[in-house]
Amino acid sequence: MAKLLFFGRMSDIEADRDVDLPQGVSDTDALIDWLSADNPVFADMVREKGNSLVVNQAIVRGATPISNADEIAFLSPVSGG
Amino acid sequence: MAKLLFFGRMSDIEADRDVDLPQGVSDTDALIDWLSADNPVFADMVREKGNSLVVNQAIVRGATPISNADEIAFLSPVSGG
Amino acid sequence: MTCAIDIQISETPFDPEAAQAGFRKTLSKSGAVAAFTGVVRGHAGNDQVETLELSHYPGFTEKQISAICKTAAERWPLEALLVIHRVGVMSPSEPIVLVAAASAHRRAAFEAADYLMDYLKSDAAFWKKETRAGEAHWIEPRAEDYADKARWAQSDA
Amino acid sequence: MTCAIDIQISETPFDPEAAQAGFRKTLSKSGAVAAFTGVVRGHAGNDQVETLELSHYPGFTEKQISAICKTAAERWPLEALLVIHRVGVMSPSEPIVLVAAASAHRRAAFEAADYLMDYLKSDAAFWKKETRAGEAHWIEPRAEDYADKARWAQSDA
Repeated sequence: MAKLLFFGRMSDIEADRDVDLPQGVSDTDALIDWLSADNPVFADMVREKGNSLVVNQAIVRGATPISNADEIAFLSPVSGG
Repeated sequence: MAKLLFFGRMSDIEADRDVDLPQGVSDTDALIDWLSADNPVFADMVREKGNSLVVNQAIVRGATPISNADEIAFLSPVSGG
Repeated sequence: MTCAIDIQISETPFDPEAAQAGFRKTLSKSGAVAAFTGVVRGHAGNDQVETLELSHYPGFTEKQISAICKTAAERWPLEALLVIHRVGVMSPSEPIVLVAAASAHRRAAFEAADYLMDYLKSDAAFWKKETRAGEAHWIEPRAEDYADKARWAQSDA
Repeated sequence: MTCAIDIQISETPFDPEAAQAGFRKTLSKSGAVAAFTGVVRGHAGNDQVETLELSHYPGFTEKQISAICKTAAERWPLEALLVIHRVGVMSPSEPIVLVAAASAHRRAAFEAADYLMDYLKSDAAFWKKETRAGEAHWIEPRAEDYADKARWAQSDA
């Protein structure tokens, strides 16, 4: 099972959960498309500027291979301090 | 009586004191000459860069009139904080 | 010089002055300590702030802050760095963040604390949800936060 | 905005963290507090520092610091400023100075504290005599202290 996490604004519209990635969802682009198909609000939000995608606690850019062993986190724009 | 005060390095070689200014010592230049005549170490030190002269708690530059009613302070280079 | 780095994410209120006192006790080589304390604001424009809820990404956030602190320790001669960041639900005037930097040099202490705050504002994985007049609003970085951070890149060349 | 200005010259040891806690309690509009604490250094090069004696010009020094604080309060949107400066004979690691600046804005708090420290170092009427290996030495400003202060003049234009 892959672990999906959502932070900030995105946590309002998607719940953290463990999922069994369907065949074909083998990279982060495919994961975004798969989640977007069920949630048009997420589909818009995930494409906004300032988000980050984190796989196994490391920031990734562009399509990145994923499997059921991974933790994948969607980060809305951060604001600490 | 004029009140003379010396701070920092200059306080090592001149003592704070009340003095009766002699006739002719009517400005700060004359005061410096008068004190210098008795103390050659002061004579050198008072001419070094970074000193300040303060009359009645206000910094002055150049020859400034003084009288027996005044407080005159010689400030060596400052260093706080 | 090895810089001691202490990073704490706190689920409960912390006392920034007691933390600074403890920090100062650990120092042996530093004449200068610069510190920044951030507290929950009471107003946003004309609206009264009711609560601020801060969340983070456990593990990842600490790793990020640790990396930022190590970068600061390479850039400035520091004896110690302390970062405490609250998470959870807070009320106005409660402390959110404390950054303290200790050095033999005044400028190094100031610049390191300033640098860490800029990075915490714009880079560290924290999210803020402010409730005003019963409505929750996500707070996202402002243009000036990015501009503050950009100051440091200019002298990286 | 009126800025509350508190200036204290202390003949006896003071507690910089307790002072900051008191300062923070006075605030109602500030989310940002920047503070600088200076303590007596333990070494000067290879020499151990035995004591530091700080003197000031009573009345005049306070007037100068007050003027510097007012200038800072005109330059940045500040809610409050606190300056505590020790005088007398101190031992290594004893606090010499605390400057704290509170504002709604992080940059204003940092810059005001930094500015006040630069002016205290190079302009305020304090004199430092350090005793090392039984010998007293007057400490006078270094070129870098004047350079630190000059940073602020550049943007006065």
